[in-house]
This record gives sequence, C-alpha cells and structure tokens, in this order.
Amino acid sequence: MQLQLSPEMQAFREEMRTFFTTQVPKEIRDKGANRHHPTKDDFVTTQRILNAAGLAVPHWPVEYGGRDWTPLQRHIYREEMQLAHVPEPLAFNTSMIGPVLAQFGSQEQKDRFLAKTANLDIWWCQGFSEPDAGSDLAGLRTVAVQDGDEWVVNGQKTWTTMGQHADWIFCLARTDPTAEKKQRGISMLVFPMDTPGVTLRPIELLDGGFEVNEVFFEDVRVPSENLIGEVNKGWDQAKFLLGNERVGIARVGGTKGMLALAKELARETTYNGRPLLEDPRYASRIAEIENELVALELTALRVVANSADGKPHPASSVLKLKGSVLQQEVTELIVDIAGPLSVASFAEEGSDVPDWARVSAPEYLNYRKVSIYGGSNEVQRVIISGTILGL
Amino acid sequence: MQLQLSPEMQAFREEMRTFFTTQVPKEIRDKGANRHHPTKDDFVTTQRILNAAGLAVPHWPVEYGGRDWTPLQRHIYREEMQLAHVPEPLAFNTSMIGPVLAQFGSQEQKDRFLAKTANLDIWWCQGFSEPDAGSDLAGLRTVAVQDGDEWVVNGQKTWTTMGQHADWIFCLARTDPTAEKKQRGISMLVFPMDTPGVTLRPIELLDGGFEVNEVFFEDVRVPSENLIGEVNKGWDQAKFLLGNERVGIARVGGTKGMLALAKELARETTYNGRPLLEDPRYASRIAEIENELVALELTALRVVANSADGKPHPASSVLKLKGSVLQQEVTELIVDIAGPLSVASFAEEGSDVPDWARVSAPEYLNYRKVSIYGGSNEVQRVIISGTILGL
Amino acid sequence: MRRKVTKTDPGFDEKVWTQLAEMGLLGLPFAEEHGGAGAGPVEVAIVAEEIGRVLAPEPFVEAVVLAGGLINRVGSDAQKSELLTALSEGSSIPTFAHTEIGSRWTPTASAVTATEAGDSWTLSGVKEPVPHGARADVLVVSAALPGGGTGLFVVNGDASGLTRSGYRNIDGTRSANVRFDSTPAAPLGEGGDQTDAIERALAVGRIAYSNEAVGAMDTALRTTVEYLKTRKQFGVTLNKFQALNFRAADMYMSLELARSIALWATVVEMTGGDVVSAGDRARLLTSRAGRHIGKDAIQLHGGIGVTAEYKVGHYTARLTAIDHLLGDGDFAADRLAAKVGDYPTVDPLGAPYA
Amino acid sequence: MRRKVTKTDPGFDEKVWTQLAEMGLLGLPFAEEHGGAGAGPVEVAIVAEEIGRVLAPEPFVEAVVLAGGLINRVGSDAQKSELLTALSEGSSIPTFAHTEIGSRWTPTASAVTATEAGDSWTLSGVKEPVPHGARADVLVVSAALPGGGTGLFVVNGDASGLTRSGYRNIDGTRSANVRFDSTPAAPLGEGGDQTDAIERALAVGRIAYSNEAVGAMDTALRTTVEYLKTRKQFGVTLNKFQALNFRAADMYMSLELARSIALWATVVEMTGGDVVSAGDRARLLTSRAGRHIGKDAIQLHGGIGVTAEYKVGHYTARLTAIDHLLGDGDFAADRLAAKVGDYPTVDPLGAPYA
Repeated sequence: MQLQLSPEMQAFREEMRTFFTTQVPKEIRDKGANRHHPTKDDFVTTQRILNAAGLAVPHWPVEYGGRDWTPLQRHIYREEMQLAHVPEPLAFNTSMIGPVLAQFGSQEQKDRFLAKTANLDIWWCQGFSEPDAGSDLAGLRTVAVQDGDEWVVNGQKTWTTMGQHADWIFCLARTDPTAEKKQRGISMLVFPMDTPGVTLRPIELLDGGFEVNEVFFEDVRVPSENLIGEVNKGWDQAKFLLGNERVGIARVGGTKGMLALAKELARETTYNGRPLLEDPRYASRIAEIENELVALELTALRVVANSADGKPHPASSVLKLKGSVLQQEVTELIVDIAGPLSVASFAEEGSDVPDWARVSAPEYLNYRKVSIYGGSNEVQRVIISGTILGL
Repeated sequence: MQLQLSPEMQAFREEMRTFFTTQVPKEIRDKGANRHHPTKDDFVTTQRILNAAGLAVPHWPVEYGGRDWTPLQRHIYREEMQLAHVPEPLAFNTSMIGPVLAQFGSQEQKDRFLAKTANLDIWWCQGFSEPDAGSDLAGLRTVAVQDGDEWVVNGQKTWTTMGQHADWIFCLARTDPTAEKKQRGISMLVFPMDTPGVTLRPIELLDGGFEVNEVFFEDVRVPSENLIGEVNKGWDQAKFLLGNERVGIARVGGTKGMLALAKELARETTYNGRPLLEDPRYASRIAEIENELVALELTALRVVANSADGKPHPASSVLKLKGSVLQQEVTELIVDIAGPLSVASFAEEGSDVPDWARVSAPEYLNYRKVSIYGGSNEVQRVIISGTILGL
Repeated sequence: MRRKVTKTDPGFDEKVWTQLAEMGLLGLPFAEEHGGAGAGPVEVAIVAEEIGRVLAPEPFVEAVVLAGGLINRVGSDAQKSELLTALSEGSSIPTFAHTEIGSRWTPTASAVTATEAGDSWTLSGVKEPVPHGARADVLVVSAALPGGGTGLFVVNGDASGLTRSGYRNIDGTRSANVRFDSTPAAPLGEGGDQTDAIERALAVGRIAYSNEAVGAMDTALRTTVEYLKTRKQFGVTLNKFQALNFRAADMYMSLELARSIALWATVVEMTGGDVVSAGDRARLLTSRAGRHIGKDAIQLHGGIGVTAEYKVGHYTARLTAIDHLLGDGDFAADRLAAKVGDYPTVDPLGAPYA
Repeated sequence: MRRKVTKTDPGFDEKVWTQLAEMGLLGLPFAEEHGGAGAGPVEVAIVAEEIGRVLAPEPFVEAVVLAGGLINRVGSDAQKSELLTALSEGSSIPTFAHTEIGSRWTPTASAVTATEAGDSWTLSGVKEPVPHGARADVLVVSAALPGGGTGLFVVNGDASGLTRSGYRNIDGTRSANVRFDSTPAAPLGEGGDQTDAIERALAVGRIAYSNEAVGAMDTALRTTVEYLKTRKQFGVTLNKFQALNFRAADMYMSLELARSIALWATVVEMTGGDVVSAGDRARLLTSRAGRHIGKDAIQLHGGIGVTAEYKVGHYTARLTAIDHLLGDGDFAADRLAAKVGDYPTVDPLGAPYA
C-alpha cells in the first residue's frame, strides 16, 4: 500500500520539478499554461533540452539513453512534466517507434534510428488508423507488395497526428492478404514522408486547428531493410506499441494544472459582484473534480506499483477512461466560467475578450477527442468488462 | 400543439379534483400522502366509491362501465387521482384482465366477470413472470395439459403482486410445447386462488414489506371454460395487456405529490439554522427534478394526443424510463433530507424520529423496482433504439 | 457549403437572407403595418427550429427575435415603422448590443453609459460580444442611465464615434467588439429604464434559442443514428453494439423532453403567461439536453466527429454557443431554485401557465 | 443466516462478537496495556473492509473505531484501562451517543445538556439514533456544557434516569432512542470542550466506514458480475448484452477510485496528516460510488435485487445507511468546496498529505 512517497522519492520529485521549471524556457511553458498548442519548434527545443539531460527517453533501455527507473519514478517524472506545462517528448518517437525499434529492430536499425529518434532529429508520425478501420485496427487495407528488394505500398491512413511536421512514418500494411486471421499477414514499415508517392492532406478540426492528417500512398517504394521485425508479424509490434500508448494516459498532472487555472479564472470572474469561486455551485463542481482527480492519481500510483515488466496493468483502462472524462470536465468548466465570452473563439485585435476565454470553447470541443483516440472509452469498457471482470 | 387545457378540460380537471379530494376518505388519502401503503380494505373501499361514480373503469367499453373519454381526459383523471393520493383502481382488474376480457372474452365470461372486476368484488392477480423468465416473458415454463373438460396446470409463477389478497389469478401457460416459436402455444387461463394445488409464498422485500409472491401450481385443475380467447393464442392477449400496463406509467401526478412533500420536509429540516430548502444545493436539486417533471408531464400530453385507438405510442417508453428515474430521484432526495434519521426505518414507540424519516429509506429501496417492473428500463431502451430509432 | 459561407464575412449568405425576407420570415412576428406578417411565437418557433435543424448561419434569432423583438415591444411607432420594415424587407439588419465583458446574462448594463445633452443622447463604453455586430446596420444598445436604471438606444451603423471589430465565433457565426465614444444615439421608444423589457427580451430569446437547439439536437441525433446504421467496425455495423444503441436511446429521451418544454414555453409566450420563468425552464432543459446530445453525437461518431469537415461536430459547436449566449443551464437552474419554495407544485397545463 | 441474526435483538451474533474479541480484533487499535493489540489504522481498515465484504452486522466500526477511538484519545488512563480492556475482551460494548434529532453531522451537541453539581455531573435530554444504543453496555455521550462547548461523558448502561428504546435499522443493525433524565455521568478524560476531538472521531469514523463501504461495494460488484455470467434471459446469459457489461465496467471504475481514496485516507490517518479533510474526501467519493454501485447492482439483477431473500439488496441497504450515518456525499462536498480557493492543487502524495 504505497500511497505516500518515501523521502527519496520526494527528493526525486523535487529534482524533476526543479529541472522542468528552470531548464525548459518559460515562454514555452507559458503557452501550455495558457492552453495554447506548442509549435513544432517548441517540441524540438524542449525534447533536445530533456535529451541532453537524459530526460527524454528514461523508459528506454539504458544503452539507448534510458534510466532504469522504477515505474514510480517514471510516473513522477511524467506527472511533474505535465504539471509544469512542459511539452512532452514526442510520443510517436519516445513511446511508440523508439521502444519498438529497441525491442524488435535489427542492430542496424537501432544504430540508424534510435539516437536521432531520442533527440527528435527525426520527427516520426504514425500510420495505423485507416478510414474504414478506426477502433478496428486489424481491419486495415493498406497493402505492401514485394517487388525485388522493395515493398510497394498502396493505401490510405488517417488521424495521423502532426503528420505535417513529420520526417518519417511508421506504418502498418497488409503483406499477406491470404492470411487466415486478419491480425496475421500485417507488417510494419518505416519510410520518409518525402518518398515519392506519399501525399498528405491536413484535416481541419472543430477548433480550427490542424493536428491530424490523411496520408495517401501511391506506389510508394520502400527498401526491404525498412521493414521492422519479422515480416507478417507486425501485429505483435502494434500491440506492443499500443500497450505503451496507454501509459501516462491518466494525465493527472495536466488536468491538475488546468484545474488550478480554472480556480484562478473563477476567482477573477464575478457574477453579481461575487467571484464564481465563492458560488456554491462552482466551488462544489471544482471540489468534485478535484476529489476524483485525487482518486485518479492514487489509482495511477496503485497501477504503477502493480505493473510488471512494462506490461500495462488491465486497470490502466480505468486511468484512460476516468482520465479522459476529467480532462473533458475541466475544459467544460472553463467554458462555463467564460460564459458569454466563450463564443468569441477567433477574436482578433480590437477584442477585449481575454485570451483564456477565446480558447475555452475550441479546447472544449477539441478535447472531445481524448475519449476517442488511443482506444475509445467504449474500447476501454470492453477491456474492463472482458479482461478484468471476465464478462 | 395542444400544450394547454381548453376551458372545458380545465372544468373537467376541476371536477375530478373535487371528486377525489372530497369523496375518497381523507384517512385513506393521508396514508398515501405520508408514503404508507394502502391496505386491502383501502383499495376495496376506494374502488367501490369510484365505481359507484363511474370512475373506476372509464377506459373500458361503455357497455361495461366505460366513459368514452378522450385520451386527454383519461390522462387528467389519472394524474389528478395520483396528485390527490387516491389509491388507484387495482391495475390487475382495470388495466389488465378487464380490458382483456372485454376484448377477447366470450359473452359468458364478460357477464360472469366484468362487473365484479370493476367493483373489486373479485381481486385479480397476475401470473405471468416466472423464475427463469423475467424480462423474457415468452420463455415461460408453466404447462397446462388438457384432460377431458379440464386443463391441468403445473409450474411456478413469481413477482405476483398482492397475490396474497387475490381471489382469482389470470395466468399464462404453455399449452402446445411443440410450437415452433416460443410465443406460440401459450394460452391464458383464469382460476380461483383457492383451487386445490395452488400455493402461495410471500416474498419479503428490502423494505420489510410483502407485496410480491411466488405462486406454485401442482396439478391444478381448471375447467375449459376458464380459458380466455383462443387456445394457443395467449401471447396476443399478453401483448395487448402489457401495452395497457405502460399507460400512465409516467406517474407524473404521484411524483409531483412526493416532490411537494419533499419541499415541505426540506423547509422543516434545518442545517446550521438554515432550512435545507434555502440551501442552494437542495433548492437546485428540487428545481432540476421539478423541471424534468414539467417536461415529462408535457411529453405525456404529447404522447396522449398522438396515441391512436388505445395503442401505446412508442414514445411511451420515454415516459416509463424518465418517469421511473424521477420517482427514484425524489425518494432519494427524501432520504437525504432525513439524513442521519433515515436509518431508523423500523423505529417503534419511544422513538422521536418522525414517521416520514422512518419510511424514507425503505421507500427508496423499494422504489428501485420501478425501473425493473413493467418492462425494465433496459427493455425500454431496446424499444426506443429499435422501434423508434430503427437501430 | 456552410463551411465556405462561414469562413468569410459576414459569416452568412446575404442571398439567403434576402430569400428569407422574400419568404416573409424576417417580418414574421411584426404587424403588417410595419411590413411584417403578423404571426405569433409558434410560427417563430417553427422557423427557429428549422434554422437549428439545417444549422443555418443566418442570424434569425439574433436579428428578428432579439433586436426586432425589442424594437417591436419598446420602439415608437416611427421607429417600428422604419426599423421593422427595413428588417422585414431584408434591407437592414439590426442587432441587440447588450453583453459586456464581465456581465453574465444580467438584464442591466454598466460598461456602456448614456449621457444626455440637451435633446440628444450619446453613448460611451464597450459592448462585446455583440452578435454579427460588425455587419449589423443598426444597433439596439443597452446603457446605464444617468439617473440609474438601464435604457435602450438606437445607434446607426454609420454613427460617429463607433468602432467595430468583428470576428468569427466558435460556431462560425460572427461577433464584434463595439466601442462607443460619445456616439450619438436615439432612445428606443419613450426612453427611461427598460430593465423589465430587456429581461423579457432575453427570455423570449431563450425560448427561441431553445427551439433552435431542438432543431440542432434533432439533426445531431438523426445523423448519429444514420452513422450507427451504416458505419462498419469489426465487420459489422455499429448498431450491432447494444451499448451504443442504448446511448442513442438516451439521446432520444433527452431530445423529446427538451422538445416538449421548448414547445410549451412557446405556448406560454403566445398566451401571455410568465415568459421569464418559462424561458428559464426551457433554457435549463435544453442546456442539459444540448450538452448530452452534443457530446454523445461526437463520441458515437468517433474521430470524424471532431473534424471540421464532417457536420456533426458543428452542431455541437452551435449547441455550445447557444448554451452560453443568453445564460447556461446552471444560470437558469439557480434562478428557478431561488423560487422553488414559493409554491408546492408546477402546473404547466393550467392558466396562466406558471 | 445474516437475515436470521438481524431479525432478533441485538441484531448481531453475540458469539461472533466473542470470536472477534478472541481474535484480538476488538482491541486492534488500542495499546497492549489496555488489552489491545497496538495495531494501526491500516489493520483497522482491513477489518472494516472485511466487515463490509461479508456484510457482518457486528458493530465493529461503531464500537471499536467510534466509541473505542474516543475513549482511547480522550479518556483518562483509568478509563482507558477499564473500558478498552472490557471492549477488547468482548465483555462490554460501548457506543458513541452523539446524533440528535435535528443535528446533521455536526461535532457539537445541544439536545443533551450536562449539569454539574458539586463533584458530579448529570445529563438530561435525548440522543437518537444511537447505534446499538439499547444493547450497549456503556455510552460515550456528547453534551452541551454549562459554559458553552460540547463535552464528552461516560454513562453506564444501568445508570439511573436512562431510558432506551431500541429498534431495527434499514440495514438490519440496531439503533435506539436514548433519554437522559438527570442521569449520572462521568466526564471522559479531563472534561471540558471536546468539539475538536469529536470532529476528529467523526473523521476517523468516516474513513473506517469508507473502508467498510469498499468491502460492501466489492461484493456487490462481484455478485452482480457473477449474476450476469450465469443468469439466462432470451436464451443467453446476460453478459451477452453489451450495455449491461458496460455498466459493470463503470461500476468497477467507481469501485477502484473509491478504493484508492479509502486506502489513502487510512494512510493519512496513520501518518498524522489532516484527517478531517481526508475523511471528507473519502466520504465524498465512497458516497458517490456507493450510490452508483448500490443502485446498479440491484438494477442489473432485476426483480430479485429488491427482495430481502437475496443478498445484493442488503448490500445496497448497508451502503445507504453508511451514506447517512456520519455525513453524506453532499455534506462532504460542501465542506471541501468551502476550501477549494485556499490552494492551487492537491498533492495527495506529499507530506503532510493535505
């Protein structure tokens, strides 16, 4: 029952907190605090600072820059980073393709990619989802056909987050269309985004931003050495990768920071002369969210303590589910604090609407995604009822 | 868009209100107001008063005591009755077997039963549900085998409400076990509860009361003339009957009365010297329930206006669903108003806990049933998504 | 189509606006002598619901119900004749400039003040966000009066000392920051304190928005149901997943309850009942229902639901905007809660429709 | 079995109580010199959770944690020695007589007043409902002091001027109306105002009840899951209905979050943190979770869930009682809400465990 930090871990936490709040440029962290998306440069700058300090890929094998931390240390590291509004190391690099390369890649592939991946010299994007295969990943239709020393890839991916910034893509393709089970006959290929035949179409989201893309492949020729792991065994790597994706998905630190912001905003916003923070309804709404957040943080710690050899504990579905709900509740709270000002989302110069109120509704709408991506909350309920409860 | 009462209907409502609040003994209505169950005598006394005034079975055919009212009039009649805490005419008699007899019975059966059914000279109970067939009514196992002029019934029923008061039972039994669809081969039989081979076991409920029973049939011999309608066509009658069961299930009048009581209790109950009714949390909780109740009442009126020839509008599932949820919310509200006194459910002489607080928790627990019986809320969602939305 | 229109100013289609005028919809609730059609709240509700159903970006509720409604109720005959005729013809679009930074749905004004000099009035201060405030030809402005109370004034779009900075809202419609600097203004009607008229106008606006929201929720639900029937995942259409169907059933329940109360509030307005409390009731329930349906419509669609390229998310965006323009659900609940102790039961069917 | 035991007074099994004493559980948190085991809050939590898991009607939290805890914290050495030894041995059951008709979970008393005459004290007034108040051998009674404040007193079960009327509670346990009529009483410990000690005792009681509730919720969920796996309807087991499985998944989520916070509050108590606020946090979440799980456990069972013959409804009944004995979720939420502006974030992992 490890629900308190030891003095060592308190010190470790202090160390992380100090690093993040002093070594990462304030202007980058302020953007996060004010609910603005980091730019590509912000991501790169931050990750290189972290990498130089050995803090970009602590969960990787030590030989490639990892730190051999306990799950608890990784947890503290992640939460402190979120709390400090530090843009996290690019998940596609550090949580997805990096660990896959370290686990499944050839020595040549490791040497070629891992250091650059850790330092964000290569910006990776993910080519998994397809238009007709959302939650049903294994239903993918993109095909790769062998032609001499090359694979020829045709098909379409979607929901490719920040694909517009990416140098390389890691991508699942069907390499054996005759396989009996649809999970078999899939392989993982990596290739540069400027390979001939690759085109990218940004998808505008409800908040007016462009963070996801469609990626089209038309006779894209990929050298055989760019296949990761064994041919037709790509599903193993996908499962390994998606398991990592759920780590840290509770996002307690990030939500805490948002809730602290909401308190400040509710203090500054008045109704009939009284700050909303003193309105029983708002105060109680904050108290309820905050209390669930406490419970979520403690649950995350229990999960961390019980997770063996990097495999996600089944209860991590609870973290994803509740974590996404709480994130959404805080964005909704902030829209409500903004009240009539929340409509003014794309206000320009000449407007007196404060910035936080302008971004409130776009963020609220954008955050609907957090219960959809990375395994929708419906998928999490399937996991909980099936894997945990045995239903 | 008939969301207001015409002067004629206002007058009709006034007439009903006056009758119920002056002709039904106050001591009986007070029991309802104080959340106590009516006794058998209360039911009988009330129904005979109503019947004498032509108000027990207004929805029946005119020749058997009906009033040829519009759906709106029936709606007003029902709501006013609930609002006045009048024990409603026994549903088993007036909404279930009565209409079935009027629709499917032989002339002999009508003459034999209908008048006594309207006047509660016969108290009927329902033998539909079985231990292994709850929501899945058609899965019933009770069998009736023909033997000369008699049917011999064996099997078991359950959830037989107020069966302990009943003179007769109407009951579904499988009369053709070889029928292809399980809905076919079922017949409806009626017989006295004191027929040899009928035994009854009361089931204690969480509130300590006995309102439902198990009924066992062991070689119960029923004369052939007691089969209602055609043999093996009992499912038609069951569907007809269950359609009627959902009428009035919104229970707006009853819930309104409970909410009015809750307001009074919240006014009398103080915390730190302030009535709970002035506590923003309680006031707001009451306002939300009350507003949904307004919406439910208006929706009931829309459904009533659109229901053709007695067939329930599919949206009546909304009434059942929301109606049950609101009933439950009010019972929960009253438990919370009672606070620490709510535990004292079976307090006796010598206790200072007011009566309303004593009955609050038993009623709350007992009311969990309203989202289960008469087609559970899950069944209602199946109906809405399937029948209305076409999913 | 809508996306294209809302990407460029004024955020709606001027041609469609002209068509609405030709169909007589812009003068619907006004007297024939003022160019109107002399129709009632029920007809207005039908139009508002249709606006919501197709997510039309044209400012029907804002111009006709809110601004037009105030002119019609408070304005002098001359003002009605001029302004309502022009509105009905489609030649002049009015708006109600009332919201101020820091005000939360109150019927009073404080950031804009009115000053009298001789026979004439000027206004100074800032209103924001003002619906389609940059495009509007004429503004009905609430302002703090020198002797207390809140007055209503008419300001022409080309008045001196008027600065307007428009922008796009979350739902694709437009708002503006509107600055008054000793801007000439004419009192609406007889002048004086109009707090009650504003409270009533806001209530009527809440009812109209409730009807618009019902239309939007209806389409959001229909779109979702259609998606569940056709979208395949794991080899079957989504409606094979009972948990999803049940959520659609709950959305239907929310919609029908909201529809009932929006209809009813419209009838209350028509029959002269307590429109302020009916407006709160409609606002409360359509707020709760709008959030429920708006969120679940996106969730049941999955990723496509949050894109700007697919329609369902825009319905959620509009529902979110409606939810905050004239008061959110909590605001309405608090106002109703303050009075629950005053009566034992609500009788929505009885006169005068309390 | 439990039904039979709870049908007759004292509502629990005296033999089981003796066994609990023999296992050392009744003296768990007390010093060895007072017959106790010298264990900490964690061990108490484990027992409370087990009590909840099997729905034992024995008043462990009421006698050991609440009454025993107060005696242990406030009592004199002599009182501890006498009362805690007797409690630990199972020979004397104490109770905390604190709740009054009209009090709602406050740490103060007003309906029972204490009067001093010479060296001795008497109490007059009524306490109700007092947990197992008719059976209790000794009562720790809160009373308004002559000079203000709330004191704590020890009253023997056979004291003069003591009238006790016991009855059955909704969950099968017992309460009583306890009347004091110039009843002789001894101050607990040094006497004087004990409001803070009472507030603390209530907080520790809330934490213990949270652990008991977690145990009860755990069984309620397991029972429901088992039912879904085995009960057939429409020819298949209920777990073929995704909508039902999803509800079980949500129940699991509620349970695990509640379990985390109950564990944590126990650790806060152990390490000397802010036990009052931790008690409120645990109370809030276990209240929300208890209602959610209690209701849905019945709903997913269908008709059998509301019968007294099947166990699941009794878990809901106990959860309902726990939810109202020392403060409901709204009560806890209001107390936490009053302070949310005092700090930016909660850090449950840092000392002193705010």
